Amino acid sequence: MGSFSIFPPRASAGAAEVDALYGFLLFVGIGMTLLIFFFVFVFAIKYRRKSPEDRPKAIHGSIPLEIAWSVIPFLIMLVMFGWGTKLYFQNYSPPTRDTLDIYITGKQWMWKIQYPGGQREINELHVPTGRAVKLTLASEDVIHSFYIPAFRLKHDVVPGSYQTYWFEPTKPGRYHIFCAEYCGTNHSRMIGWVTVMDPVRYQTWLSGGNTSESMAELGERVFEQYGCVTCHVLDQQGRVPSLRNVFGKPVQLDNGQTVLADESYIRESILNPNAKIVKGYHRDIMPVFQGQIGEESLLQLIVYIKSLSAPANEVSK
Amino acid sequence: MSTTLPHPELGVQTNYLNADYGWKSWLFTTDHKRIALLYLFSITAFFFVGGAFAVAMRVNLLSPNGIFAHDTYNKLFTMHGVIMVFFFLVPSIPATLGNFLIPPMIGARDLAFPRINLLSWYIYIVGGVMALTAIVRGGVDTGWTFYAPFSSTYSNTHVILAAMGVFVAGFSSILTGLNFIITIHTMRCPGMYWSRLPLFVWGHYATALIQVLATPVLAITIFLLCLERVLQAGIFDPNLGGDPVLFQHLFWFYSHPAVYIMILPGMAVISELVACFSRKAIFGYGFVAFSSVAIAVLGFLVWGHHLFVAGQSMYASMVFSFISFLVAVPSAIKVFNWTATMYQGSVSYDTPMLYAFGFIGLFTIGGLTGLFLATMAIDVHVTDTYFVIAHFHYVMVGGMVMAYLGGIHFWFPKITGRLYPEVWAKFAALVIFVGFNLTFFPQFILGYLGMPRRYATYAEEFHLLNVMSTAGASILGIGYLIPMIYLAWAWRHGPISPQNPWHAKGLEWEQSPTPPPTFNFIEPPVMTEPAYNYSGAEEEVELG
Amino acid sequence: MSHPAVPIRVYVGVFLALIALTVTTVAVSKLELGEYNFVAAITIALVKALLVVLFFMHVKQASAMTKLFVVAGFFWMAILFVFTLSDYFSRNWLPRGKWW
Amino acid sequence: MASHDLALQHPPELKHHFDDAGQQRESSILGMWAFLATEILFFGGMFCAYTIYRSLYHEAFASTSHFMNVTIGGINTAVLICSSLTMALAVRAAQLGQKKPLIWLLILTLILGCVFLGLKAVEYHEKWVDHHIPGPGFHYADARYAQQAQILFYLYFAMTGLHAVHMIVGAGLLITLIVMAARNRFSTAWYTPVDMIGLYWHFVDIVWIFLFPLLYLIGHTK
Repeated sequence: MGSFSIFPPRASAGAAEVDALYGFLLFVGIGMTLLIFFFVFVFAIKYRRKSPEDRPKAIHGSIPLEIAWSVIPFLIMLVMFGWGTKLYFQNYSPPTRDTLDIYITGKQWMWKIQYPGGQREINELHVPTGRAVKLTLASEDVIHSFYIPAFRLKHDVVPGSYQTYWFEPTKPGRYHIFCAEYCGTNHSRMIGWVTVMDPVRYQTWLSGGNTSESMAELGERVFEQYGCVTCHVLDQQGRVPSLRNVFGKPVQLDNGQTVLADESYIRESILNPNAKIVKGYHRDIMPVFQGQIGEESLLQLIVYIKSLSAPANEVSK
Repeated sequence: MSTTLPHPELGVQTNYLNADYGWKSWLFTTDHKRIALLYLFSITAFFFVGGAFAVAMRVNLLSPNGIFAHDTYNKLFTMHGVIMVFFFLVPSIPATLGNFLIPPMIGARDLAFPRINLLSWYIYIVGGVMALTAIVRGGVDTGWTFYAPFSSTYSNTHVILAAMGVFVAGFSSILTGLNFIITIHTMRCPGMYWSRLPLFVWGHYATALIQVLATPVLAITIFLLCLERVLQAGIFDPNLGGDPVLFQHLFWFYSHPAVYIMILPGMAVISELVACFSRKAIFGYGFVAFSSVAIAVLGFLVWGHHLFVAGQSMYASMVFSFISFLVAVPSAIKVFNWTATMYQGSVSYDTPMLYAFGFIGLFTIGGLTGLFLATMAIDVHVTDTYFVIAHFHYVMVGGMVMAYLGGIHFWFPKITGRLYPEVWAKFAALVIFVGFNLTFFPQFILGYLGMPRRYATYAEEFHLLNVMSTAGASILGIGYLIPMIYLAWAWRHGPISPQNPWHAKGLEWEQSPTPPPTFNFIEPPVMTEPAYNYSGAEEEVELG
Repeated sequence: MSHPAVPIRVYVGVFLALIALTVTTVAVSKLELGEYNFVAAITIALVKALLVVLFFMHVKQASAMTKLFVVAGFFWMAILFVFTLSDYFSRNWLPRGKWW
Repeated sequence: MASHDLALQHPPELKHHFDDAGQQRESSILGMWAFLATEILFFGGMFCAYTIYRSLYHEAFASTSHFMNVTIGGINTAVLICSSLTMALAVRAAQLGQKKPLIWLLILTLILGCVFLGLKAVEYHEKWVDHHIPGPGFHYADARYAQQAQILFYLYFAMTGLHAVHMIVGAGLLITLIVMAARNRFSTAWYTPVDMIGLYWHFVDIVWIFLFPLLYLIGHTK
């Protein structure tokens, strides 16, 4: 062990911001603790019992004091609330464009990681510096939590839905991945490493892997395998909505609502197509795929649908 | 205790302990004081069972690679949590000290429903036996939170038996709370206005509100979970269309308010101790009393802060975060008022007051680290790490157990009619304080460094802090054994206590004999002065 | 009870109202009202429950404390509903505007 | 109970620790309401789960209404309302000290309760025959909604099942009351058990008042 620190490695811009907030909280917390300890000590010593007959006069309270020590802490806490909320929304709302999307599937007890280029890894995540990386998290069984202390980020990986968060790595190195939500026998072995590399070395690393097909190409195969292609003929509006240029766009539903076509929406529309019907189309045309497609194939399928909307920049290699 | 007061030989008087003999007189008693003792002994037993699991856990964590098999460790922390939360912390102060003291404090002869009181103890024992049976038959490994779908589908341990034990024990808690509420409403003696209630009673009133209103939701949640485990119909299983986050909502609707079930009675005890050992009326009585109720009510509105990273809506998280800060205000009010109570007082350093000092210090740290967890961006990093473990042990063990021990020492003469050895007691209080901090302070650092909770093995860099923590735990363990020994000794052989060894205010000391007779009072009690009238003022000014 | 006995006709009147409301709720459920079917069903059920609480359970004549207990039970159930549902209904909201 | 050292001469039904009958009655009634508040939250948790799944799986839930026996459900609602009336009248009879009407009204209430449970059993049997019991044997005609309908049936059985358990407990309590009344245990001065069990019975009725539209009448919205 090298030098001892109360901070884990700080490898992203967001981590520095969280640490700054933590520093503020520590300052306030230690300050308050010292204040209370000081008064307890001073009162305990100064007003210690001098004779068993002591009968000190009663003091029943002071409204101004009560108001002061309610309102002042509350105002300080408002700062904590505002600052913490801002950072929280920031870390959990990925930028809408130009992110490096990586797909993570948790299962007892490993992390399966897929890159858009088709590379796959187990318990190892490689990311470049200087680029917004967006993780899409899925689980095959129980709830896990994908935790990277160096980025000060985690999110539960909830089966049946996608969760996302994002970060921009700044410092090359190898950092821990932990599963932070108890998931059974080998919970504490459901760990891995995230390797942050500079962009040039990252490109070299990407090309080093033996990948035959990209995620989108794999997804296209799934698309054919499940017979999606028979109805969803590309570039053709028929009984079913076209899939081109859907991803990332708002979609009008038949109940008047508008939703954003993100990963969660596509997922729901595949597994449970009647949940949200696009305006102008009929329900009950598409079969239900709940329980039919594995999480990894589903992710590939979604990347394929994504690739139908993204102009070139999404497909690396 | 430095008391050399001449004491009347109360031992020959009839009191609740010698009014009747034989095991039947205990197991079929309806006397709230005897039921309190039944609870005291059973809770102590569970405390040491839960403590034994904690010791085993700390031993395992001496080495980064662990010592026990992973499954064993998973069962250890689950059973530690289940036993400590549901069978020690929730009933601890209310069912023992509360049960014993609320009637004499408000001038009543018993609780409103004595038979229901006894029933609640039997229910508690049935629940406890079910949980222990689950342990003996191989244990349970879901964590005390029983999160679905792991608990409902994937775990192959005795989930149903353990969960039903919790379900059953919940009804014991409900009945205790119900009894307190009705007793406090209807059984106060002449002159015992709400504005004169001891803060101990106010704290228990707030606790009882939570017990009555939150526990049924836990019961139904566990019921749905067990049914799901039998039927596999999918109500919490996403593969079948269910939503696991719903389980967390329902679970925390009880379990967050439940942490206030665990801390409010501790605060209630501390208010009594600080007033008595400072010989002062509590500073800001109205604020302290009202803050208990405010904590109880606001405590119901914050459960979502356990779900900041669980897939809850970010907007809902924002609301829950805000209210979580709000609930910190009444807690802070209490700490400030206790501190201010000592101002210009006459502070003595008897053992109960040492525990009160410990409580104020450790609860301050526990409460302030709660703000870290209410701050969403920090919570994302430290939730489900040792930071959370340290935080709630500072509140539950540093707060509640300190208050419990302080209360046990304070009312030991009342309960047993005898005095405990003061030197040993002070020594034990010191050992517990040191051991506690050494155990749990390193865990704050571990948490921010990123060590997740419920890990049987851990990364090499966390080794040093874990060893420190285990060292502290061994000191803490010894610290808890010392009071066991000298209190058991003093129960039989301690010097006879006068009626009011602390010169404390309150009906239970001033108008009820020590130890009390079966119906608490010889003459019907009357409250003739405000609470905590330590200055002996004839006419009291309007309270703040 | 500290209050005088309630005349039988009050009980019978409440009973008839309850039966009438039951028939109404079944009838209304046959109509096509969209989302309002649910609203109607819940409203009728609330009215029925209120009738039972006020008259059969004598809360109308009960002490203020009893009324407070009744209201508390329903109020806490409302807390459970409002906060849990607020999560479900806002889960798909998109973050509005930029936070950074 | 050590009652020998008690100076006060209490009437037989007044417990030793109460000052007077008024205090005792007030405690009992308030205690019953506190208990009912816990019952509200007990069922409330399930109603909350129901509301969420209904909003998520609106159509699947609606599709199950074809398999709900509205006739039996409706009759059972009427039966329970009748039993509430007889219970309310029984409390009134107790209050006025009319022993015979009290006993007969209690018996009538008990019979109506048993009718309800009998019809409930018929319904459960229908579900069994239709393979609508959640679990491995569950089968649903409309494959699109099979999983989601199973959640509804899960909630159906959990809610009506717990309600039925409350009815059975209530029936047991009624029998106790009938026996007590027959043994002249009640008087105009003391009939608290009748009053309290009445409250319980009405509460169980209220639960059903909500269960009926929520479980049986959801089909025709769209």
